[in-house]
Amino acid sequence: MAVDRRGFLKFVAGATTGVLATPVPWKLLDDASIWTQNWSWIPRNVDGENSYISTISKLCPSAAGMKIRLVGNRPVRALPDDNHPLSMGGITALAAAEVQLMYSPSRVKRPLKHSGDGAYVAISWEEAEKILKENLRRAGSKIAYVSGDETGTINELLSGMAKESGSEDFYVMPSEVQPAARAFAAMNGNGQLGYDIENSDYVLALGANILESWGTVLRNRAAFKQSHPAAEKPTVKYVYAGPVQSNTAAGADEWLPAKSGTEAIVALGIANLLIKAGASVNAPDFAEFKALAAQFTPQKVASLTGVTPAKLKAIAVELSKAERPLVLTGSEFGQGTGVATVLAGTAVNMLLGSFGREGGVKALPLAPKVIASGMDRSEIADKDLVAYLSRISAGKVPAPRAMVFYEANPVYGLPQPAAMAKVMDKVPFKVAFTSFLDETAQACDLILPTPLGLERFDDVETPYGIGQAFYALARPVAPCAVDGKPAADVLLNVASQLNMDLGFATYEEVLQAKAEAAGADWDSLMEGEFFTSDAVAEQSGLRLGAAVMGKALAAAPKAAKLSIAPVQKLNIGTPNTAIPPYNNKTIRRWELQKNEMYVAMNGATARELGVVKHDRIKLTNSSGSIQARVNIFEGVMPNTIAVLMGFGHTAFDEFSKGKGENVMELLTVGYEAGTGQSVWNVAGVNVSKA
Amino acid sequence: MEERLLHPADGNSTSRQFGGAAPFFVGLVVALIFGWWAFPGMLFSEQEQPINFSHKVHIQDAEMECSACHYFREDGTFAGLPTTESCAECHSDEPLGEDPEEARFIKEYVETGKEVKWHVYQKQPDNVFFSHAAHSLESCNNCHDFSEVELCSQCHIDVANMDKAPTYYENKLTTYSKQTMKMWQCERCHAHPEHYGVTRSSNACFVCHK
Amino acid sequence: MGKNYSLPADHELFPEGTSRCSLTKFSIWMGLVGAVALWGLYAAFRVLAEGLGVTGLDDYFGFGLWITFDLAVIALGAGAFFTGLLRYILNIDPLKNIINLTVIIGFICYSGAMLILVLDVGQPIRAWFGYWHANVHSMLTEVIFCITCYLIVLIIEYIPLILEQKQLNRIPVLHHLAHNLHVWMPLFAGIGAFLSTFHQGSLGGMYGVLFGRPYVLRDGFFIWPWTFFLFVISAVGSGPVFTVLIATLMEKMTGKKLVSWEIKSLMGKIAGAMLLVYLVFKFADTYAWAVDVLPRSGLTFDQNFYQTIYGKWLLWSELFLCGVVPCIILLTPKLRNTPALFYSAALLDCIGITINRYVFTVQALAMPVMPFDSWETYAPNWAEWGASALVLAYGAIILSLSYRYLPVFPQERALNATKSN
Amino acid sequence: METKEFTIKWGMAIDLDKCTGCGACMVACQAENNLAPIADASNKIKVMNWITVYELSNGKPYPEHDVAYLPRPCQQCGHPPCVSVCPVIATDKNEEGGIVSQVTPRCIGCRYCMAACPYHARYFNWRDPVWPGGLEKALTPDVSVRPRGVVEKCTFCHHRWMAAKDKAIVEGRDPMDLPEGEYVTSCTEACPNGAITFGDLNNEEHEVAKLASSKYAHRLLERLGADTQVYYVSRREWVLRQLDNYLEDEKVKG
Repeated sequence: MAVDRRGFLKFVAGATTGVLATPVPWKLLDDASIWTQNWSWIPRNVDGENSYISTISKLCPSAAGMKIRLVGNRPVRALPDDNHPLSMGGITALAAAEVQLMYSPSRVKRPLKHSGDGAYVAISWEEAEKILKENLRRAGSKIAYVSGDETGTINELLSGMAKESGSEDFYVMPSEVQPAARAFAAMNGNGQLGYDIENSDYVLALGANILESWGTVLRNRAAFKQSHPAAEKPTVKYVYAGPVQSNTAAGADEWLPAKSGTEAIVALGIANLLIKAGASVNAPDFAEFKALAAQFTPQKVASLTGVTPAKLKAIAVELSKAERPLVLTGSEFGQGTGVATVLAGTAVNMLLGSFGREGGVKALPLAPKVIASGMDRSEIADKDLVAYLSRISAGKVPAPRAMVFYEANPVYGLPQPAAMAKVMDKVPFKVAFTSFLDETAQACDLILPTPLGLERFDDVETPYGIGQAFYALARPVAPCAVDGKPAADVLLNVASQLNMDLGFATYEEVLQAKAEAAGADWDSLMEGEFFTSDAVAEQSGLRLGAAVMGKALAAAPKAAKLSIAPVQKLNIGTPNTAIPPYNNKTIRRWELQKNEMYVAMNGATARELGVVKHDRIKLTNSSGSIQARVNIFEGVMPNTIAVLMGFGHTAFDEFSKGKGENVMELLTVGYEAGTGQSVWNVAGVNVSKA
Repeated sequence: MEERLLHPADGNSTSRQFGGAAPFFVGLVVALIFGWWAFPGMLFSEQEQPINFSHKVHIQDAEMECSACHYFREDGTFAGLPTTESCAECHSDEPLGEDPEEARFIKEYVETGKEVKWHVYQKQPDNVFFSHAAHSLESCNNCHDFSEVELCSQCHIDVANMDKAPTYYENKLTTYSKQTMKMWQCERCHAHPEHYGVTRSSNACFVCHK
Repeated sequence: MGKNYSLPADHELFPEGTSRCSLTKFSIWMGLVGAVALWGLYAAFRVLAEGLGVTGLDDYFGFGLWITFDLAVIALGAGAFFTGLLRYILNIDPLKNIINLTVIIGFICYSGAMLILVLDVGQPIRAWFGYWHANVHSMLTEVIFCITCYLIVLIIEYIPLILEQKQLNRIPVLHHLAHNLHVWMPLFAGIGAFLSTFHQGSLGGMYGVLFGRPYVLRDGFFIWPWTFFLFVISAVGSGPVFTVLIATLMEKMTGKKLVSWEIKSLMGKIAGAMLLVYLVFKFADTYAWAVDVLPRSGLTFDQNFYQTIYGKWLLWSELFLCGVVPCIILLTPKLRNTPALFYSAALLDCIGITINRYVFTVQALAMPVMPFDSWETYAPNWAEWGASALVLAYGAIILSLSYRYLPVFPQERALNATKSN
Repeated sequence: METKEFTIKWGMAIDLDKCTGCGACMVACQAENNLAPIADASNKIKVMNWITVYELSNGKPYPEHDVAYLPRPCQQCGHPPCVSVCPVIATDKNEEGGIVSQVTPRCIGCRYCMAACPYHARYFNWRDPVWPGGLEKALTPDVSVRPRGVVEKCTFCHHRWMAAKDKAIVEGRDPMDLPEGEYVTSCTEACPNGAITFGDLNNEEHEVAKLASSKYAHRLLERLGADTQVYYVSRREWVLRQLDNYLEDEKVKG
């Protein structure tokens, strides 16, 4: 039957009318809109039973205690743990992102071999262990180990392996720990300095970034929280001295502007005033100390540090009036400070009668080592990685044949990283045990993925800054998201094949022994409990270390006309984590724009330099140079440029790679007179428009 | 075209014959048949459960309570469907009955530890928060006189006496089950003023959405 | 029938007694416009496929070029409803000579605005929620309903014009349909005027109700929000001259006289009168805003302006250069009847209204209300320009086709015949 | 202006003298509420963060300079500017507790609510969210994942309230009489400085209610009349003064 055009049009009209009287258009309209809430490329909610596992962070330098929430068997959140002494109901911006870091795009997914042409080749664990074993054997005693862990027993294992092969070269990445340990050793002390912040009634933080990155931050913050009831007058005064009105300064009740690296001088200035007011210490070298302190008159302190005499006097008076004052010393950016800084701060504490007193400084006992051939904490603290690498660089010692990096990223995280990278080039075989493809891993021949702290057994022993002896286990909350193996297991296996006798077959046994040595109960540790002890280490013949301080300060570098003040913020990550995916939203607007970082200076300094906000500048000194834009922030001391740490990664993923530049390029290593400790907390800089 | 040229007269007469309203009504009928009869079949795909689960066997023969598998967890969440692990508490090594489906379940799921991808007839979209705890007998029976089965069947298919799991219809466009309740169905109770005072639930958006 | 090769190939479709350019020339023009439209379609495609992240909009500027564009064309398209009102309801007969054009422009403006809105909502597939799940308290709901209804009215008004196309009009059914629709036109004009008044008003109301935004908040006087009336009157104060400008542009492009000067002048006079009314209210409004709304919010007048981009020059231009000046010109017969001045005034009038819609949309959002917040700036990107250009191209296409094939201008024959004689 | 009243009024008091701007709340919020990370997050006005920390300055030069950080969640206005403007009732304030709801599957993405909100608490999904490298495995089941083209905002972790109520029901307790602390938001919980206090503003026993009546407690842009449920506490006058717009001769209230 033929249908003409008119008939067809009528048919269409009928069909249209008919369709409108069916569910077709209406159902499709509705379903299409439902489809938009259910797009296949948008992830779905995956339900399951909730459970919580208490553990401790191995990624966050604060050693945050935390509860991991699992849905089914999936970890989804790192939550604060009210009952944990290293959380006390809070979490850091870094630890809060820890579960998400399990799935970070920059995780090393499987063992990798760096082939000759620079490409990564995936290899099996079997092959990886074989390569490792052969190279360690070949290197013999010409081997160095570098660890990025401050609190774990893994350091005994690593140092034990070094010693077993005849090498003394085991190092931990530099932090506040080494100068503090060396200072206490210089005082003839026994144990680790601990700070009872929560029981103090006046807290003076000299450089120590206590509300952001210094020590066991969450515990510090919990003390701050307790002493600062909302909408009420604080019960404890917090004073922060440093060159930048940092996060700690924002929380502190008073910000005392003081130039970078002058913490010891401020402390001695206070000591001088306290001694004048009648304070003394029963120590063999008190007279020497008194003479030293007397040199630091308020006027001299003012000229060296920028702290006005009136302010200094006021602080000294407040300290002496307080019942349980506490002085904390450190570096605003958590590293590079000298032994003298800690000595001077401890001396002030002793003058205030705060040593060994509640709310003061304590000597915390450390558990004895369990791997006989390994090094204990004080031995480790004596090992200065930066000094070692500098000696290699200067040709004073030969480069090792092999280097083992355990969760350490010296290529990014050390001062003058370019020089450090050159040292690396001289080492024929380098292996990195790492969770993330960081700068150091990129420079290594073999890259071995380690499970994160959330995916393995590990331990934390008395982190620096805490006020009581502490031991806890990190426990796996989920299977490793990648094809990783715990470094300790791999190394124990390799060690046994190399006929090293470390005394243990598995790492769990090591941890059990350590727990026992610490006096902790293994079973309760395995349930997420933790061990704390208020025991203190007995002291005898404690000195002030006046001679050490005297030498160090006599030769202290003069502050440059224009200096750098590195600023550390935990939300931007560490050299090991880089910027976690969720954290780059927490970077402030005028800290980073696209890939350009901003540095901050006050208006007067900017005028003097002839720059305005957003200007592109080049910061140069003898170590290196970086480019940045100018931000004006009045919370920076005159002639000081505040530079945020944590930028300028050349490895990792799109969340951190290529963003800004690394301030470490500008930090020049010097050596503290008297102790030889490497320091880099004073850096001059020249600014030019770029 | 060719035909029209060959038989122009016929063509015209046909047109005249069918002229007027006829093509319109043909179109109308075709559309109605398509829209009411063919379209629903095209929109939904039919799927069977991966394992034929007989509620009848479990309830009548094994005398199990519904809450043996569908229970509340301590934190107030509803467990929904049991995991393979909990099924394996009874169905482990040897089949308990004759049904080949049970043997297959043990072989394919219990032995491998795999979870069964059950089709959930009333599966609500992600944006819906449904509290099983709030829709309890205590709450509803303040006024109603529901048995447990009656209450559950307000929303769920009454599978208690079924030997064969019903066919699951999936909307090809939305990927939701045909039985997924629409908002107006929830509102039969939620928008009912008499419910407010007794249940303290309202028809507020966030009572049900997440 | 013998072919006259001097005539364009499609000459049989032309309106009775008119001449048009060659089909080739017309095709080249359409090709040019089509190219612009293609660019716009590409932008539209990207926006629909990837989301509004393609545009220069952000969380501070949720509204930008597109909303400004929509508001501006809807205001300028107001010539349609207002001329219709005057012609059919108030029986100002001479306006019949331009009414067709106003209807086409109105149709283009409203349908174009709808097109932009489809892109501008994040979930176009859910756009029908606006009708089905309507929130009666929202000014935007009023806008959605009125625009939709009014667009339907405009389509109904446009249809008879299409049906009057020479070939179509030969079909008896269509001829009768067109005729009957014409008879009913006053009714549609009335409905259109009613709907259009409401949504022009509700567009203004959309801003005036934003009590979190002191820059646009207009409360505390007579009726809240009084921007409702400002937007209605400003639209009728500019729509008529916009129509005239389009007509003149078409005259320039076609080289023909399409609308007599008397009609243009009449439209100008009407717009001028409405503009005067508007300005009285606008000055009162600005004053009340500065001395009442702002201090109540703890803000000073100066705090509402920022650098050049959101500087006071915008306000002064809107009020004086593009308000008072055109108003004087349009209302002074001598000045009005000087074509150069008249067209300048018309243009300034339209620019003034566009500035008004722009600052209400963009500057309102740029102004930081939280004291510690900062001024942000907004610049549309290629995707927004592209989509806007698409609407302009679409308008040009509709207008070109309408002009070529439909009897849009009743005076065209007479005016051009006189000219050739 | 008319304000809807509820028996329970969830509210927050944020002590600006305790906040140091560390960002833990922002990270905890994203992880809790399934926000997607973004590689370049430097364009702060195009980056989604239900809680944003603003930096406040007293505007004085060194050494008189002072700084404060202000975390800004949705203020859960009693008289929300955003609700009445929504053409499709995607946002509403109609539930007990007074949390302003946002139902993203209803949202058509017109962004009128964003224009209405002076706090910039509302965010638009400019593109489809992406979780690279398997990051979607760490999504919670509590909050539905939003596609592009819709507006979203802080919900005071409303799902946590629902969970707390369910727990109470199953334990045979009254779900509308939760003990203080049983329901808190993710940011409140995370804050290591205890700067955020969360609870029922209508319950005088709750800490937040006490703080809200402190002379040091002010609300953001109070004079606009949005009647917010978030209070800011500071003992510093300059900080309080920046919580609202004041003419030169006006004094800070309180």
